[in-house]
Amino acid sequence: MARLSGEELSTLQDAFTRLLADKCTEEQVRSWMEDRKGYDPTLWKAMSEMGLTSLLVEERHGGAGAGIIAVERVMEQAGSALLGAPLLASAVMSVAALQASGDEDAQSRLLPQLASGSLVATLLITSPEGDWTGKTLGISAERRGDDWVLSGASGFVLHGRGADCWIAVANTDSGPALFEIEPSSHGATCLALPSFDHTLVLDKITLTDTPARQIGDVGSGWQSIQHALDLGLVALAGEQAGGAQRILDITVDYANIRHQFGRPIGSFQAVKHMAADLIVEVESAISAARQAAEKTDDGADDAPAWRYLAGFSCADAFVRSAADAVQMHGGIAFTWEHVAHLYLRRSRADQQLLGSSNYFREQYLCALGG
Amino acid sequence: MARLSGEELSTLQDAFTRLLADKCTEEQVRSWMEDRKGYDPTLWKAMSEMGLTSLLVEERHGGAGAGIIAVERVMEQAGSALLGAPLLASAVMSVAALQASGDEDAQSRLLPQLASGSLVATLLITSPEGDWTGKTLGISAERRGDDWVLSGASGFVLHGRGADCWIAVANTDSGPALFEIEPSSHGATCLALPSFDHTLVLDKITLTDTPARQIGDVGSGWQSIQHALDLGLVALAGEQAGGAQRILDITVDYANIRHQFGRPIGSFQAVKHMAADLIVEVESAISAARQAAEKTDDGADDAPAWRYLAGFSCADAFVRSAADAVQMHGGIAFTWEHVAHLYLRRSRADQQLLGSSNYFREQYLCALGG
Amino acid sequence: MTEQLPDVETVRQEVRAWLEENWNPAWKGEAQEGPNRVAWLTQVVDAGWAAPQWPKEWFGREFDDARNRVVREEFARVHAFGTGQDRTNLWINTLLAFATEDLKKQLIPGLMRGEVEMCLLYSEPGAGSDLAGVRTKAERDGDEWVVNGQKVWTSGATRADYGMLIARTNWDVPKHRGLSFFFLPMKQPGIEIRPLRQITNESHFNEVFITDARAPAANLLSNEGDGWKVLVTALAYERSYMGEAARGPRSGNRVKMAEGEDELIALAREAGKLSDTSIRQRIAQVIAWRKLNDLNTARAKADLEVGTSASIMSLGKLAMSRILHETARLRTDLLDAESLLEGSENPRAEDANFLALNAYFTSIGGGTDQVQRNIIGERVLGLPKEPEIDKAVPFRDVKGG
Amino acid sequence: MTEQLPDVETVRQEVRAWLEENWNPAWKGEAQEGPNRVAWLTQVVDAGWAAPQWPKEWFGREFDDARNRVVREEFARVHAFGTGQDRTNLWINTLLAFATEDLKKQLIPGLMRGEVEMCLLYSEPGAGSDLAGVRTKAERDGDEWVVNGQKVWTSGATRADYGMLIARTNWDVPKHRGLSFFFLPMKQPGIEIRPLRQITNESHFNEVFITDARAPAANLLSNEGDGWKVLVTALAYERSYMGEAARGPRSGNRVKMAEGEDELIALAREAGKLSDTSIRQRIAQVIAWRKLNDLNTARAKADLEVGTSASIMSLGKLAMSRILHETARLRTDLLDAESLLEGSENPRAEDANFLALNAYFTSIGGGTDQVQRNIIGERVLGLPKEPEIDKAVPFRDVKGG
Repeated sequence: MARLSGEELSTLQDAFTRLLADKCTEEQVRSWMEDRKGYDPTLWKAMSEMGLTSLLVEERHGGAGAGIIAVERVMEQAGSALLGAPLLASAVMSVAALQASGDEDAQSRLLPQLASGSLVATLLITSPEGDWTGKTLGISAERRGDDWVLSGASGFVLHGRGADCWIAVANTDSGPALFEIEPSSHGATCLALPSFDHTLVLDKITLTDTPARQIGDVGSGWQSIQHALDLGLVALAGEQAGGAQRILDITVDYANIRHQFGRPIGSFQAVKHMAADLIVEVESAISAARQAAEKTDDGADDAPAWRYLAGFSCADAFVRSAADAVQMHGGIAFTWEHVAHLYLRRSRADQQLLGSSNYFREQYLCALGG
Repeated sequence: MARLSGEELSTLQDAFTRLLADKCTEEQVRSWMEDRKGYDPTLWKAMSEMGLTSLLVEERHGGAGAGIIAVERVMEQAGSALLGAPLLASAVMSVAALQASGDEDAQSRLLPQLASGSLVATLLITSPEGDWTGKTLGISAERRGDDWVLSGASGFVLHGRGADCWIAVANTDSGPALFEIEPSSHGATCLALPSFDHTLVLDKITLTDTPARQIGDVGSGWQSIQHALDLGLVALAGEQAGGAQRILDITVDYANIRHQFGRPIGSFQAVKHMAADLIVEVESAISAARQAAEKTDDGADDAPAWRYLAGFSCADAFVRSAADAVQMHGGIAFTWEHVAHLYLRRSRADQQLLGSSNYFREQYLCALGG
Repeated sequence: MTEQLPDVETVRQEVRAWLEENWNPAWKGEAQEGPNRVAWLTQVVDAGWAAPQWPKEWFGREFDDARNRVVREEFARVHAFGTGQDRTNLWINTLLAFATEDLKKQLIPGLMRGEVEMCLLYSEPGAGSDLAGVRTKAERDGDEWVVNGQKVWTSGATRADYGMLIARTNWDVPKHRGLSFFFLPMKQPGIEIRPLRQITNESHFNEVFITDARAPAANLLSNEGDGWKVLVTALAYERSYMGEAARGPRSGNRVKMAEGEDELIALAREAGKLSDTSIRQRIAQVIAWRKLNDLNTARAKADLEVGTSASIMSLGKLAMSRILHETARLRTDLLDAESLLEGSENPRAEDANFLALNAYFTSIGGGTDQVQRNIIGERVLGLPKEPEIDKAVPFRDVKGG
Repeated sequence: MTEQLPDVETVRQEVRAWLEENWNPAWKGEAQEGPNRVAWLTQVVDAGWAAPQWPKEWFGREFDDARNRVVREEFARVHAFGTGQDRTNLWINTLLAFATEDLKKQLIPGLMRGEVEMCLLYSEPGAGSDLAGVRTKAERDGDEWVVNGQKVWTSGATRADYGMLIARTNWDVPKHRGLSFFFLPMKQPGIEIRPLRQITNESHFNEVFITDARAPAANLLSNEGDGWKVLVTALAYERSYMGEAARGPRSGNRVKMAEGEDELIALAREAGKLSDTSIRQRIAQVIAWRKLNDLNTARAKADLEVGTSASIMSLGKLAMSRILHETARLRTDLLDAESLLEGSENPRAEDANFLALNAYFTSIGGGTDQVQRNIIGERVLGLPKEPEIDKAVPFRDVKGG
């Protein structure tokens, strides 16, 4: 892997910022909210052309091989703009699962398409109850001659309805294994879940004797998923840090211009001190997300601890920033038309998306030997 | 029991307030801190003459029979003035233990003296580790013919060194029983404990084959202690509520006169809003302590829940008020000479004296069926 | 006034007998609206039970506190509504304090009978925490006032016959001194009402756009320029009546609870987290806050009745804000991934998410927590006010936005 | 200046060789005081390692950042002290920025060699958060200034040869404009030093009573009336040097910890509470805050080195305040009744209680959390300042107390 230089990263970020300012405005985000699509394919295409979908993919499969450090930075910007595109689901987590599977055939077949953005994939990880620990898988696989069929259900699938390829972890007699499913296959149905964050595309997928193609070694399926969750958590932390920073910026801007009692409200200590406390959280979130990315990229022994730390610190910082932002705005942020609740909804969703803050705090303490 | 009328209670409180203003000033409290005595016998005598030591004792034993409601109110004032006298140990908890013991003989012998304040008693409840649940008693009793001898140790004994009579709960072959011990008896030693709250007189008492007089029924000793703990908790809650209110008053007064940046510091929202949050805690503590007293006096089914609620709410309100008071005063409260840390020390002690806030929160939830 | 009042027991017998004869328990859900509401209220008014403490002129009996309480008790015993308007009718109390005799005669009967509906026209987009900074303008034109401006957070605007309006009539004096208070007729062409979509995706409130709307000169309360005084009184009435009207869950979902058990305990049990000490500590704490707030309020009311101060009355809203926000956090933490969802098929998630958003109704609406802390600090604790830079400046020169 | 600098590797070899020859590892505890301190510092100064970035006039080598860092690295490698004075010597940097040539020549050599001791005379009983409100007065009398007033929170006052003093020299201008900054000789009759007993029952600080003490006119830094400017610069030096010097437990007690394990985890295990999820969540959180604060500080320093802004540097003190207070609470909760005690026989309680009190050293000392939030809000986030009512008023008329 070749980390991007600071300069390359800046260039990429600048380009992405310009793209988001053009194609991921609040108005556009709201229109995707209404139709519950989460994003616009033309934006996705532009992102792909910019190389954003290829960051994690190795150069030999047509990717940039830039690794998780670059992904984390890019996700900060995605979070900042409330982007709902399947960057996390497809370009991060699906790619990571395939990489960890060690399945050369699947990799050369799928990674180039994922890198170019021409294929959108997503992972079926948890049973409909929502559990990212692997303890309860919702899908079982059964051999039928040389082939496999899958049955069961998976919940909280990111962009299930829009994906061209589903990658599921399913129980076999020899332990969990990965499977590739075509969404149009026999017995496969996709039900839209009513997500509280309307920019978040979540589905429940049900399979009944659905044919699937096995990936990697049978029995090691969960390790691949765990790798995807590890990188996904770092990417999500970046999204949270970026979202937290943006909603704080929005609030500080408002506190500078909104006048009450003849003064900008930001001159009142009640508002100013809330903002001061928030920037501690926001800067900490940025530190946590970037540290988790670096440690993960290094393959450091203590990388899991740093990921758990990012897992709850970034989630909590985003929720608190968005929640306090509503309070600091006052009545105007109690309206649907104001952007603050979009950040609040996203932050609440992100706090649960791959596991809860309380869960990650517990894992963190375990990782520290406690 | 005859509850005091509102007017009687007011008269008593006014008299106590005047007494405290005269004989329990900060200067006097500090002198008792230095010699670790906690109080002045002349103050105790005056309190006794005022009837404060007799409130809980039935009229037939020479008391006022005013009950725990009056005790709670009086303790508010004691807490307000950082009084270190053995009101809680002797006039509340020892009296309550004797009352619950059902031992007519011990009652007629001891209660009149406790009511008049001529005798100071204290309870030996916990092993040296500090445990108010009765799970581990530190003292064992053994029959020697018709007599009993006690051996073992008890920690965190309030006013052990100054008491004329120790009442211990000890294990017997038939379960816990109460015993009366003369401090000068064979094998009894009293070691002063270095309490963090220098106004708090705490001792560790060790007994070796010490003769003792049994009280009440063998086997029901812990029930008597539990009753003492129940009433003690209500009284302590009163002390905490009163202490919290006083340190908030002191802080508000200071915020009105201390100027920085050409303004009284209380005009800054940072200080004003801390005070506003504190008065919610302080008023809640007063409500909690008084409610616990009334429900206990009523013998209501839900009295335990209300006592637990008071147990943590009053403790936490006092600690938070005292802790924030230091912060709101700034540098001056970082000096030994300023009174704020005396309240902070007392509040931290009170928070652990009969069980911790976390313990009472847990008990509260259990009492609610959770 | 000099007549002898009937003794308390006689009052009790009379009102009890009257209720037995006239009240139909089937109507008890109609306190806010319903087909029998106006007819029933008319009966109550005519019988002199609607506001027993008021003079006969306003359908009262000139009762004292004790007798008045007996009437309330008897009504409450059978779940009847319509009495106690002397304590709860914001509109009439405001009229009685500040309106001309004509306006009182014109409006009070209909208000008491529920025939006349009202709304509040206070807040503006630019005047939220700072109500004295309103920019809606009223200008005298002969026997009328012409009103232009925009109000927000008005509930019941579409049904209302009148709105209690605070508007600026003088721009050349400091902000508190240039305000006037009106009963503005709402059914007229100059009033345009648009529903406001809330953060919770509901519409309980409206924006009201006022363009050359007209109010008769007689609908001015007190004098021109005295509007702030009228508003402060009306707000105090409102706060003392309202108590805490925080909404609970909206899903209608009921978890299985043991007798008297708290819903949070039941939810934790359902989620399999009742043995988690971290959750247990938080549930105990938030239930405690709720109980303590109830106790504080009860103590404040008791103090009020014996005539001393009721400083802690004003703490309830701030306390409730913390309770609601923490309850929402706790419910969310009990749900984990389930909280990602919403809607009637996901009632627990619907409730947690709704409460998380609707908690701001209490922490922002009717004065933010921050403004509330100012009020408590200044009025309850007696701490000094901040320097007010716009207090002495002609409003024309005050920076807004 | 125009000389060619030696290359980095040459520098490394030179300093390493020099240290090997001269440094005695047994001296490493003497950085603050000790019998060999002055002799060693003198060697370091004479060899040009004390402040390599400074000009030769001040015993420097005119090194750039990279070479300077190499010197620091080599000193750190063998735990030697005495270099880096260009980055950490508050007194000299202040002199270099504002003193006359004479005063610099007089004091800098001794300061570098540790022969001259210093203290700070800033805070006053009436000027804590509001440092510009000091009332210590300096009046010109011929070639001297005569100083009267009281300072507080001065550490090292009894050893100090000079104190950096902020005093008022003009009462007829607004507060920030009437201040002047002096190097006040401390060894003179007009200086009375009394130890201040802290909340922790220790005495690390003093009150300094100044009565007709005298400072030579040459000891004025910058100009009369420029004191605020000098002070702000000196405070900025101080903050950027100090980092976080929060004290840990004082009992010396060490709980048994596994390799690399956090002390809180070990304490919880010892208390039998490591399986309590409520305790676990809190321990994880407070460790996280500590790690994040370290990361933030490292990120800020890295930003500084590449020349961009370092706004987050100023967040550390506020963050540390929360860490210390919560750590103390947590340690207390781990102990239950044991926390009622203190003293060396009860080391865990001693630590918990000491930390609970000493946390205020961070949350109050060097600017309260509240002042710190103002600074962060205004300087980092760019929020507007509050109206400052005493800013334009002659100080004579400002209300103090």
